[in-house]
Amino acid sequence: MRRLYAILVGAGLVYMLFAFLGTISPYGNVNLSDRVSAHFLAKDVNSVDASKWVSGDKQIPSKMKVFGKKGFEDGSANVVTSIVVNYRSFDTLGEVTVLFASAVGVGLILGGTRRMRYGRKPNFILRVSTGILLPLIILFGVYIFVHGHLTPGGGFPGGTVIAAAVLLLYLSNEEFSLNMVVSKSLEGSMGSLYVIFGLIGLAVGGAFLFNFLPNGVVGSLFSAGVVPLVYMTIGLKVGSELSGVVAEIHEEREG
Amino acid sequence: MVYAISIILIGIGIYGLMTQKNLFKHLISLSIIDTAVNIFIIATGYVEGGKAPIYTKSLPNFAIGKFVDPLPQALVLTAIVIGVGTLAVGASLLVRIREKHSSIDVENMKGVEE
Amino acid sequence: MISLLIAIPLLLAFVSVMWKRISKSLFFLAAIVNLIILLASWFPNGVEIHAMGNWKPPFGINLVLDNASFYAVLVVNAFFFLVSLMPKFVESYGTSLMLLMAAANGFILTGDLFNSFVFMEIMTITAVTIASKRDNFYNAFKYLILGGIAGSIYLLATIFAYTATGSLNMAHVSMAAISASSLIAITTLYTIGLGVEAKLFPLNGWVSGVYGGNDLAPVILGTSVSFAALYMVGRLFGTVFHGNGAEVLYTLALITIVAGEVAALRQQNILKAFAYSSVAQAGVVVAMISKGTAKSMGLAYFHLTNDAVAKFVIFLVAGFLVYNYKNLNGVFKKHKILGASFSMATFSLIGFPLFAGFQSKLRMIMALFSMKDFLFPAVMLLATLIEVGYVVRWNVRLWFEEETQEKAETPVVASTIALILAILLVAVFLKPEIFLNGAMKMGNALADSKDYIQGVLSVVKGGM
Amino acid sequence: MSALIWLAGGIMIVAAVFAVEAKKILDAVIAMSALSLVSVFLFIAMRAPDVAITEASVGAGLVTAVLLVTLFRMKGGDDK
Amino acid sequence: MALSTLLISLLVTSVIIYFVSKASWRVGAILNFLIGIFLISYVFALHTGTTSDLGTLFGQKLQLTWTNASFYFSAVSLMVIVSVMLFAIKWLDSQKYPAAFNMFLLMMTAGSLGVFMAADLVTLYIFWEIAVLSSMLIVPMGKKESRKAAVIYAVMSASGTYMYLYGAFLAFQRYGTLNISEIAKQMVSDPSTGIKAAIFLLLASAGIAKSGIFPLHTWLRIAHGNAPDAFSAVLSGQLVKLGSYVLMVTVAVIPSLRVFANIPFYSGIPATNYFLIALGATSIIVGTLMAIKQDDMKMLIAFSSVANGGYILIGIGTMDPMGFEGGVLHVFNHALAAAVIFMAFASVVYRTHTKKISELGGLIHKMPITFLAYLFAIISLAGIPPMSGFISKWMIYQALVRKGMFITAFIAFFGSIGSFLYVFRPLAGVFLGQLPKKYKDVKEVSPVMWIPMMILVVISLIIGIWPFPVLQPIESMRADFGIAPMVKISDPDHWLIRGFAGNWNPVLVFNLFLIGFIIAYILYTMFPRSKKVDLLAPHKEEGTPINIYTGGEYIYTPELYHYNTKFYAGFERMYEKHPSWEKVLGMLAKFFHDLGEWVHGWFFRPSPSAYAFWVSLTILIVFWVRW
Repeated sequence: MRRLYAILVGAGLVYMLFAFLGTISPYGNVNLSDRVSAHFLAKDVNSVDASKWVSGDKQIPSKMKVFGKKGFEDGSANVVTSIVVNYRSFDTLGEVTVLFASAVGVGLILGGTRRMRYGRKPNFILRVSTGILLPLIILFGVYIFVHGHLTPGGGFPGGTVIAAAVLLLYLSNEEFSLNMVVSKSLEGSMGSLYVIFGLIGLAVGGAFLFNFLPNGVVGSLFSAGVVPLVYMTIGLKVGSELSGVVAEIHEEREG
Repeated sequence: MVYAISIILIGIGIYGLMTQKNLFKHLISLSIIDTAVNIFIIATGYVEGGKAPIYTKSLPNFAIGKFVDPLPQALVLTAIVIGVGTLAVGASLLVRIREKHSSIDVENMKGVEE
Repeated sequence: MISLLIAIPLLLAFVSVMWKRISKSLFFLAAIVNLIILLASWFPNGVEIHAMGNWKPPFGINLVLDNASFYAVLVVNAFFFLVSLMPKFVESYGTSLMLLMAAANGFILTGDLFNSFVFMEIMTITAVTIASKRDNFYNAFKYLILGGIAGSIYLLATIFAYTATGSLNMAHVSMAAISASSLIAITTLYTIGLGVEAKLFPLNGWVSGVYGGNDLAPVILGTSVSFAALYMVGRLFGTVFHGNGAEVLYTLALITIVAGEVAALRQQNILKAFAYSSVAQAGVVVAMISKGTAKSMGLAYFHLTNDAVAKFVIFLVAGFLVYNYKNLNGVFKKHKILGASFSMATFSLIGFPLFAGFQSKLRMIMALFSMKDFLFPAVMLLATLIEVGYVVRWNVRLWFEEETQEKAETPVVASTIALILAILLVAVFLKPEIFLNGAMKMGNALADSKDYIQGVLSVVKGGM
Repeated sequence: MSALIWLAGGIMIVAAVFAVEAKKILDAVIAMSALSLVSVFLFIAMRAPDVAITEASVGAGLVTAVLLVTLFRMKGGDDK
Repeated sequence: MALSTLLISLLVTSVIIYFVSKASWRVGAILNFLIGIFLISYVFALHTGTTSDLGTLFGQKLQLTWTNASFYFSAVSLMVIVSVMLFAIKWLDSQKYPAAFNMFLLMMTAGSLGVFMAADLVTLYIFWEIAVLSSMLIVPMGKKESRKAAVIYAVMSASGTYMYLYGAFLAFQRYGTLNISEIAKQMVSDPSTGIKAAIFLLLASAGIAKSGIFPLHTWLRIAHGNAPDAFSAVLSGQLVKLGSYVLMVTVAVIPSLRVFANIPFYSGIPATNYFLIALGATSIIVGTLMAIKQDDMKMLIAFSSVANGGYILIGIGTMDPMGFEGGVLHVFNHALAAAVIFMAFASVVYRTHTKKISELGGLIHKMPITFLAYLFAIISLAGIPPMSGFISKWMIYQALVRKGMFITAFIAFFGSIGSFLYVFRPLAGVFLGQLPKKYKDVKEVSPVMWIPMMILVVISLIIGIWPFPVLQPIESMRADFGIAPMVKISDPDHWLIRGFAGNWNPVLVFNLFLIGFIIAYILYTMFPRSKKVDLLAPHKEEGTPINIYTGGEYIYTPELYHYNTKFYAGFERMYEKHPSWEKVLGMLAKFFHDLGEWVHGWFFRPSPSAYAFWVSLTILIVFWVRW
């Protein structure tokens, strides 16, 4: 009976969403010129007259070369990154905060009493291969977030990869225990650094999270102003944070 | 059609939340809904024939219709991470629920106050 | 300046993980700095925006400080400040509280739909963390699941708004021509997404468990967070969607009022009883907001302020009692000050004269009658009648029954705060302008979407 | 392309149903992880490489890891 | 001193009184009494027409004004309150919360005065709630049951109050003003009978709840019965009269005869008024019958208050000059009588610590002054000349008979006879009969306690002989309200009250009674006195005078053999299986509790699954409604 009701209600919900689908443009048939993202792609937000734009006068620039050029308001070749870390950097700060909040939450929920290791005999192959793979994985993670503004990826996947390395350490080495003080201070200082970047922007450019470093040539490594720096802090923060979460859940308490 | 897939996944997630008695399954269902919503969001930004919004050597020029919408992608990046945060808190709560109520099955949990 | 309201608690929260010991002091610091910032920018009387990273709206994210968001932020931060005065209460939750403070401020100030979703999620996660205090894990988990569903639906609504208008900026969404069916989709989803935080029936299943589970959660969630959530209801349905979907809100809210009060009637746990009362009051506020005029919204927030102040006192006292006494009979004989403030707060809740609740309740009824709404006052009065029943029962029980237990140590700071707030309630009765002016300004700002749109979108570059 | 997407969608739906209805929680977690992995394909098909990478590492990798670790912490959890 | 200043300073003083009483409650009580004396002199010095602003609410002026009605009701209230204040100076030493009692008593006084002064509906509401709130906080200071009593009192009072509030704002919405006389003016010209009737009945319901008229009368028994003993005197003597005042405002200040002239029901009385009269008549029946049954003396008089509230309502409801004056005069009579009776009971309880009639007896020898006070009070309450109680009842009968309302008149007569029965029960059970042994050391209460009683009794007696000082203000009130202003009823020049079917000369009647009394006293002294016999021989240790019934047999249930148990057994048996309204209301309360349980169980307690279900269902319903 419960299932029947559930199926009925679930089907109703699906029907409702299908009905709502009729109100948005069909799949793949989107006109970007109606959306703000056109200007993110063109990197010309500063030159758009917003009051005209909102009333329907879309000022889409003509076709132009972006890659390898200088002097745009934002320098990252990866437009998603430019949105994440520059145009909508505040969202990302929020996102970092979500992760931070959940790390704090996990710590508070699980924390308190004495800790004991969760024992499971690691096998030999895992241990040896970890020794070989670990530096590579960490390097890969660092690469991902350092190149976040050029290639797909960025702080979050990069940090996650680092956390995966820590997880691997936990699985392979019975004795291993993450140094909580180090990870916490890394997490805290990196988070503060992000806010401080924002505050520097406020001091220099008059707006929180203002991109206060010069943009280079689109497509080169040192190009996108604060973006690589921010991504680096995010990467380290997420890495240490998720490692902390993994460690927190992994370690067992007694009593 | 991607819309259809994601909507059906949302339906399944809700169905799972409604029928399952194991709290772990609730977490999994929630995660399914998250993923489905993410797919939905990306689908709203898809442009037929568009490319990934990254300027490269082979794709150096800006033009409307050439790229997919990057904004939903940026949003989804955030949404994914938020999902993980929720999940981590949920998982740690589950650990403690299991300790306190000796089960994570709604019907077998002990000492749940009315 | 505005961005500091979010940046400072956030920065201090990050710092506080490194120095756990001083997290309480940092929390206090953050609260007091925020209050100073707010006092410095007293009622802007216009729309002041702060474009993040200097990306002008509707392209970038912007914070909006108008009379509405100012009043909401002021109230929210004031409550956080009060909590921060009680270090015993905060325990190891200083970091979470700072995050919650940043999130609530961000949620209120932001002018961007997706950004508000992000802040809502931070609020949910930190709230869950706070809710899990005192091993209240199962209820926290329920809240998490419900909050997760609500978050997903809120996100879907945001995406629908984005596809319909091409932007996430509230001002732009507000002025954009959206087709009627699209508007229905968006507002329906927002009703549900916000309904969970705004405690609308039947989306509010988490409330009793979370508020009833420990002493910190109701004090902070029942005042600040619910104020933030209900502010958003007004902002979205009042300013952004011009009252579209208000009838649904109105109906749900009326059901909420009755359900909340009725459920409170039978509660044996004092925290839960007043948690349900908080549900009912949220219903009153939402119903009032859904009337959509400047006056009704102003009165809604006036009532909400009074309710929040009263609830702060009630939950503070009740939380202290529940976790220090097994049997609550006659405990106020030992804690006269706590008892007096509790009684005053509860009577304010009912709307007895001499207390603030009277002013708001009567004004609301008066306004509703002049709008020719005869149903809502009747429901409100019926709810008040039920409220009288349990409020008097609790008061009589806590004051007059035979006491059984030894006296616990009186919390000095908490008693002082409770007493001051209770006296504030009397002061508001005598001089309603204390809250009413701000609330009416808030109502005007929320109802005037034209001003909002102009204020946000005409800015060329975001200033301080 | 379209057929591939349908195939992926089909797999996802099956995985989702399996994740929801599986008798053992471990199976559910693995199905869930499979769902995430297939969704990575969808993201790539929709030209969202950033999302794909994040989903692969975070959604499929980390979430699964967190869930598995939780599951082991609870000594296999409660089998339904 | 302006009226508003007076009320506000009274409220502030009440808080000061609390702290003074914390140091010494006796000083607080004496201060209270002095303030009361001051208030009485103040009230008599005020001129009608004095107005004073209280503030504004939403652009509506809140005003106080002093009218003849305010004077009359305030004076009656203060008489009761001040005597209780005096009484309390001694009586409070048996109480647990003297400081709070003093504070709330003064606060309640302020609230009541405010109600009588209010010129608009909201001001009336504000002070009404202050009076209710403070009295509600005194009620639970009694014994254990009083806690529940407070809750029931609060809820029932609130149910009336909120209906009143709804009506007030309905009137505001329609007429754009809250001022009572403005509303009255506009209602006359308002063509819509339905809304007028709704406003009328909603406003009246506050009075119905407060003065214990039938559907909302049950709180009287439990609240009067369990409140602190002396406070019952205020509850029954004064607070209930707030309800009568509101009823008078709705019926007379709003000229109901003219407003509802288009719906006459019976002999010129509109349907709305007739509805109230019917409720009043029901209250008389219910109150009388229930009072006869009670063993608890305070509950007994509580039910008598229900019946007397009915008299007042009927009298005012007729809107006949005679009936109106009778009803309003009855307010005075009942206030004094009930206050004295409850104070007498308080004295008895103060000495004996029980309020069960069947546990008492023979206190006439121990507490003669209390007995005397009680005796005169019940004479007034039962409406026997020469006490003032007769006059008001007589006037009400006159009006009823003239209007040809014979059924109502019959019920009123019935209630009058019933009142002989029930007031006699405590008289016989408490003061006459055998003195239980355990009370053999009981003493008369101190003068501080009996003086207020005797003052009230003397006032009542004097008014019974010379009612014109009270009738004059009532007559000017009647003139204010425009109820047949030409008709003169009181005629002090000829020592007459002019009814339509004969006149009443109270002085003459008193002289006749006096002569009769003197003759009886002479006869009493001529015949030999009865001899007192101690009948307690074999059961000395129980102390219960039971051996007169036993023929050497041991009695296991002595209380059944007390002649006061089932005093009116035969009569009670006639309506043993009566339907209980209290149970109906209890069921209503239980319904709300069950509903709450259901809401809690279905929506708040269950697992996340159920939450998900409700969320989805809600979306679907919203979608279905809106799409």
